[in-house]
Amino acid sequence: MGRPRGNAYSGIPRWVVAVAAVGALLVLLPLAAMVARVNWPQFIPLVTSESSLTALGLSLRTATASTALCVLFGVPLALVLARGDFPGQRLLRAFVLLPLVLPPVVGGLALLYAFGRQGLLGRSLEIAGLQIAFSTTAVVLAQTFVALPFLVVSLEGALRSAGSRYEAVAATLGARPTTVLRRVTLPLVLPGLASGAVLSFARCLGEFGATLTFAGSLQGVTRTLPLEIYLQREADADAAVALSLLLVVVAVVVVGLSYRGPAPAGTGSRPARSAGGQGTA
Amino acid sequence: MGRPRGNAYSGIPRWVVAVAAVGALLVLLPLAAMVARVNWPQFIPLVTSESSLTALGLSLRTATASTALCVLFGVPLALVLARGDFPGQRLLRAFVLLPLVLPPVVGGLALLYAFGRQGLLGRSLEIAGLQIAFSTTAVVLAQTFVALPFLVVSLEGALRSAGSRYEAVAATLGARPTTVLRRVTLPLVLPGLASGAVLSFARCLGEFGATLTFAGSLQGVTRTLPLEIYLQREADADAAVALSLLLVVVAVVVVGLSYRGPAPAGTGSRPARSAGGQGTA
Amino acid sequence: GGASGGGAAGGGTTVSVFAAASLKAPFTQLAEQFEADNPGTTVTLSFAGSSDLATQISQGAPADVFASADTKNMAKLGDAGLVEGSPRAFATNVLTIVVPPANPASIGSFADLANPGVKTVICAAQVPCGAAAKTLEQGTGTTLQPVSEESSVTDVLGKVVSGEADAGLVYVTDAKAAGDKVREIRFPEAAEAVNTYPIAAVRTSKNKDAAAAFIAAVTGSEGQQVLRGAGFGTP
Amino acid sequence: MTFTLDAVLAARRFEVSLSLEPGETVAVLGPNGAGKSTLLSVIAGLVRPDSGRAEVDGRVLFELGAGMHTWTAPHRRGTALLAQDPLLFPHLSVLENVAFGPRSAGVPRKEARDRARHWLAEVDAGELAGRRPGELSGGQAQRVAAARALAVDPDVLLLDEPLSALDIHAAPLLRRLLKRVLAGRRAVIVTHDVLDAYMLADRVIVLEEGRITEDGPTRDVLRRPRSRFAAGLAGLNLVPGTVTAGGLRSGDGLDFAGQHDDPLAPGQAGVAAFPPSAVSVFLDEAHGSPRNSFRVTVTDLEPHGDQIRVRAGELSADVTPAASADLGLAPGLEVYFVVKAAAVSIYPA
Amino acid sequence: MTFTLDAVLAARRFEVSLSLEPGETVAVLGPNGAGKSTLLSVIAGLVRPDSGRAEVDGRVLFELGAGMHTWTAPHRRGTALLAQDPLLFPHLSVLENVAFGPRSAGVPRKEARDRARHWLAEVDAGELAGRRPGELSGGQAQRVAAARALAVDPDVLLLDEPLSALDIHAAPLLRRLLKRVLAGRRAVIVTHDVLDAYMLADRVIVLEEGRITEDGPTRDVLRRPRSRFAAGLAGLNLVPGTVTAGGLRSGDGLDFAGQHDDPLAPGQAGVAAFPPSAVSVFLDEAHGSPRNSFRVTVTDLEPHGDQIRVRAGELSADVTPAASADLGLAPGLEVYFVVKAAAVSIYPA
Ligand SMILES: Nc1ncnc2c1ncn2[C@@H]1O[C@H](COP(=O)(O)OP(=O)(O)OP(=O)(O)O)[C@@H](O)[C@H]1O
Ligand SMILES: Nc1ncnc2c1ncn2[C@@H]1O[C@H](COP(=O)(O)OP(=O)(O)OP(=O)(O)O)[C@@H](O)[C@H]1O
Ligand SMILES: [Mg+2]
Ligand SMILES: [Mg+2]
Repeated sequence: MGRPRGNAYSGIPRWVVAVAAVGALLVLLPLAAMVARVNWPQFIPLVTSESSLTALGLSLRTATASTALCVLFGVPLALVLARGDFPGQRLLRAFVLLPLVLPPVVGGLALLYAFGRQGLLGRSLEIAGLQIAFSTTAVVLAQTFVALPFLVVSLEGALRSAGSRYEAVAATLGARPTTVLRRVTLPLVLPGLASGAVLSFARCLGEFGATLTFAGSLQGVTRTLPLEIYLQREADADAAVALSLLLVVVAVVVVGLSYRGPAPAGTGSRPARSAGGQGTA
Repeated sequence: MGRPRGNAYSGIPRWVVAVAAVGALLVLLPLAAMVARVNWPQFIPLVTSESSLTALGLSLRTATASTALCVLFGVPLALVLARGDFPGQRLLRAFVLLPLVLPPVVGGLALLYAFGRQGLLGRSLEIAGLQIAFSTTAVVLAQTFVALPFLVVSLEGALRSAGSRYEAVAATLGARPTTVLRRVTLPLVLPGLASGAVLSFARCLGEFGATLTFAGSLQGVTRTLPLEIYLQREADADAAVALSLLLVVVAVVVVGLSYRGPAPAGTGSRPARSAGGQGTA
Repeated sequence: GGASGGGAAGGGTTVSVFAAASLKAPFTQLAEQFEADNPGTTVTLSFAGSSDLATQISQGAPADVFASADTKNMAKLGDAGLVEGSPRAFATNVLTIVVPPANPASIGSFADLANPGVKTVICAAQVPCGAAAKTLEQGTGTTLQPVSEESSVTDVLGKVVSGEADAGLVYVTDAKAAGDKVREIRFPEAAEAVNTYPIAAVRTSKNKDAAAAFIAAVTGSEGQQVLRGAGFGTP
Repeated sequence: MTFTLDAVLAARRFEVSLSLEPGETVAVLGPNGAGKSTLLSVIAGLVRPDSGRAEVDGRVLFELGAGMHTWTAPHRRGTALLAQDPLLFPHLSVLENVAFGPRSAGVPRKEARDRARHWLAEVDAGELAGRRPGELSGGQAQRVAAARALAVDPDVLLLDEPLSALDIHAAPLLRRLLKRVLAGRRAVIVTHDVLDAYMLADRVIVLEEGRITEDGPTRDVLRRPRSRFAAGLAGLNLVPGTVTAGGLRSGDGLDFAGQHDDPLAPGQAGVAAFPPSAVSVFLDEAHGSPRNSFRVTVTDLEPHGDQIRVRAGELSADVTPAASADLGLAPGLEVYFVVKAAAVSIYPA
Repeated sequence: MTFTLDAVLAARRFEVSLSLEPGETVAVLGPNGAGKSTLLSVIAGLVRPDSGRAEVDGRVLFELGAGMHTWTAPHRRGTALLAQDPLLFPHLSVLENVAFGPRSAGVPRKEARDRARHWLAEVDAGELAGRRPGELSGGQAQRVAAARALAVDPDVLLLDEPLSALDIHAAPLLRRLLKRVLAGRRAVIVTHDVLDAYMLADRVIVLEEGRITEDGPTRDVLRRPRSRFAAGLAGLNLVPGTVTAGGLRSGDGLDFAGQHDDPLAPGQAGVAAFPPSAVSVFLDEAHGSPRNSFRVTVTDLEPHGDQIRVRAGELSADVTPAASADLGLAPGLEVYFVVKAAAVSIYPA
């Protein structure tokens, strides 16, 4: 006897709710324990210290830029992987997924080998007057490298789930592939794109190892909040916890504002013809 | 003049393919650079050393266990978040996403504060004879903590995209919510579940910071491959790269085998009625 | 599933040693020797940053012996009442300059690090090697303009090995371990900032005797010889 | 009254009261967007009304409104819905789709499949059993969806335009099947086709803009429509009687030659149906091919569109105004109503 | 021949050759699963045949087979498809759905919206403009989908069962609209309704099991069906002629009284259509309400189901065997064919 509040069907078995509660506890308990440990009198000066605020600002700026790059490159990659049909597709997918498993520090090394001074492209880049290492660009590059697969995987899943029926209809109405992409495909997979972007942004915000290895750690230039936290921890674990809380609050605000968990109506693949059984409320 | 090989519509604008190629390069180039750097004569003895193999075995065992836990808790969480309608839903979503942004080391600290000997639950657990911290259990717990949001976010996106029309139909045919879940909901969002599980597995496999902090680094017990790589790097970065290659190969094999990018036919929300325009090939 | 660390394994005694990551090579060798000298005793080694280890021990990690790379983290544990007796210094380490083998910035002395255009990488002040660098800067009156302040020596070394940086300040042990991937440039001022490694038994240890034996082995002549071989100095 | 429903859903301007006797089948007619599908969804439990109450055999399906929150989940209502869209589960084969209902009711797999095969054969889709829904044509999907709903064997069967998308051979087949299945079963069937309403239902309701504007036995509503919408439906002549070899003998002893829609046994109760437009009016008996010629007395003349509807007791004929004037038709005049046997359909009652 | 198609798709046992003159509309009839929707999808470029060739006005749509890989993408074909499923874009409002085609063709936003509003009004769905597709009923969605396809103004219009799901008022409205829009336009329209085929198309093809079994002018195919399927369709009487005030005067000078389906101007070319089952046969002229009584000579008698089809030149009547025997019908006999005006529909030719 469920009691949906809207007038649509939603039958969640009760045991599912129970298990979900345990799962939520698994995540919430450590967070609560962390909050309980914060040394509040010390908290305000610590999080408002110049180094913390600089690091926070840098983190937000770089994570935003990296997420934008992830969307820029990830959407086409996901499209090609989901809709394309070419030899080597599975291999490409596997490779694009690799940064997921690479320990971030090693990812940073790989980036060094590619874009560093002595790296594959380093010579050419240096001739072009581009110096990536130890710059904010390096931070963005590192974050993009580790976060790109998150966007690609989420979006590819959403694209496959959505199917291509509406795209086909749009094409028969005379829409060019680019128009179809902009006006049909992307709006339909918006929930998937949103979760992918949120995942990427979060991954960028928390990125540590690759940045440290590839970009270094200099206040205001390459020392993002996680690097700052790591350093603070050397002095005082509690200080690190307090700073982390700052990161968490920022993340909750940003994620909470941007990712509303789009309403089921108007999403993906709900066919236009209503069987009358799908209320939108 | 696209040339779909199957007989379904798939119109990818050409510029999308070009951007995707650049995106792929962004990921492939560092990987290639890394492979180029591997010291092959040193490679075989290094990756077949006892400590490496022990670490690899531990990594695979714990990542598998953690992914199972992620699925166990993540599926109900995603269901409740996607289909439920209760006060505090958005807050719960934001909290479940938090481990994404927490620097892993801080996540490890939070876990210690919760489940450590001195932690919130530590006392009660100790009385119950359970010592979690610094055991293999701790590794699994740490990995589950950091990887759970990946599964939840991907799956929630897929669930929202799929909509609940088929679930409603199943209910009118007399299926209990549990039956609907098992026979309709889960099969329909299988692509989303698969990508979520892959992401979680990958995140577990690469997990380093939280494990180090919460579980320590003890050969055969808590020293997973990323921790081993970290240690090797202290001595010799090239050794770390070589070991990472092992991790990468394992990941490609596991991911390649388990995640085939399910065929578009029979997926999610393709309505049953065919407009004739959706070939399955 | 695995057994929890610490405790007895296989009927024999187990000593759980938490040691700073920079001690990996000598301690691994030492542990083998110790096991050979004391049949039935197993040494399990857990390596990480000193502050990580200190945090773990204060959170109840089953350690018998703690070997720190600095006195600060040992003192932290001491304040928490977790150290048995007083810690003993068993090794020292001093900073040295490392440059890529080609030495592109032609570094010859500590003062050269401050030359404009030289990409110098040092440790951040929060970590021991960074604190030592600060001391040197003050002592020599040189002000470095590093392009990066890393959180560990390994990261400094990594930047130099990869050729990203022109020079870096690392410990002599690190320079030694890196072999011919870097060129070491010793400088006399280094002696002004000596880093001391203390070792102590952990109060909550259940194998105090074995712990004491291991500490004795490290501080004994045989142990010192191994440490010296890795580049450490004698305290 | 063993099924009663009262429901208000403001967002769709829907406000309906309805009750069904045991074994009664109701047809719902009405324009697009009138609320027909909404009605079925409310009964099935897929749409939650703002307020109202429904009960079947003493079980409360829902009771909503100020302070009341009783709500029975769809799967416990004992209803099965064939929605307007087939919505076959795309990941299951056709056979598994049809077996889904029985499986959910706890029928063992093998038996459920046998049952599914039976119903697939009934809708003439037996050879599609192994296909995926994505490989079906529109009409094939529609038939499979019908089989899936029928296989549930529910207390109340809800059918939303079950005969749309079917070809000219499949539609009569499914119509006959439904006729058989619905006999003695509580069902609500939405249709745009009067003949379906007449053939399949005991009663018809007309929905317009979310409200019931007609409600009554099918024959009465079709013969004497009061709503604008029902008036647009053909005003069929319906004559009850006993089936004979070549047609039907009415209660008044008139013999109607006609087409047997189904194999019918002489002697059983039946109805002859034919549209007024098929009836010609003659002043004298003429020898021609039409098998049916009845002497009747005109009781009434009324305009019907641009025709004149000539009523003679229970029967009516549509003629052009010119013909009416030509023949001098007026109430009280004795005339012959002539209908070709080909235009008369005989159904079991 | 400005549109030609040859296509083979083995997986669906589909093998069709078809050509269309400029301005010609073809109706496709056939049983469920015959390949009607597949045909439209192949033309629209949504399904890729294994081999074959299609060309419109000299442009090659596809040319596939051994070594040939020419393929024009759907959006460059100048076709617009109204699929069997409405498939309205769920994230766009009704108005934006209809404006999608013009927008894609580069029409400025405001003008595209005006055009969309025009077409929505044409299908009597103007008041739905602001809704989301999820808030439409089945019939409403069907109408909006029709408006969306029509708004594209394509070279070749492809319509898959455009009139299904519509209520009894909406269906004739849309039928008239299509009649107007299809005049002089190349179109392929799939239907299960003979009357639609007759009214909307110049030519009809019957598809059975992926092959064309009938192909010809609508009147010929409907009057003299050769395939089993077409035989099941009513064999309509179709009389061309000139529209008069009360009906139509045939080429032979016969006057047919009938119902004007549309406002028709006397003098324009038209066709009178009525089913053989509506024709009664008399030996003598009788004075009755039927306005149409023609003296004809029986040319042929043939069984048609359980009836006898009496042919007299171009006209035919269905009578029961009993009536046939009773009247002594035989080729050469002079009889009167009598049809009520109410049964005769007059269409523009
Ligand atoms: N999900 C929805 N949200 C809001 N309004 C809706 C929704 N579904 C349908 N409606 C509206 O409710 C009214 C009733 O719709 P319903 O689907 O019941 O009509 P119907 O009688 O089945 O029509 P049709 O013959 O076209 O299938 C219509 O005006 C429709 O636009
Ligand atoms: N995606 C598909 N894959 C394989 N076979 C298919 C697919 N879609 C349809 N078919 C099959 O191809 C044949 C032709 O289907 P099509 O949809 O063209 O029929 P149709 O004539 O439109 O029928 P209807 O009147 O039921 O809509 C059918 O046998 C059908 O089962
Ligand atoms: Mg409806
Ligand atoms: Mg079709």
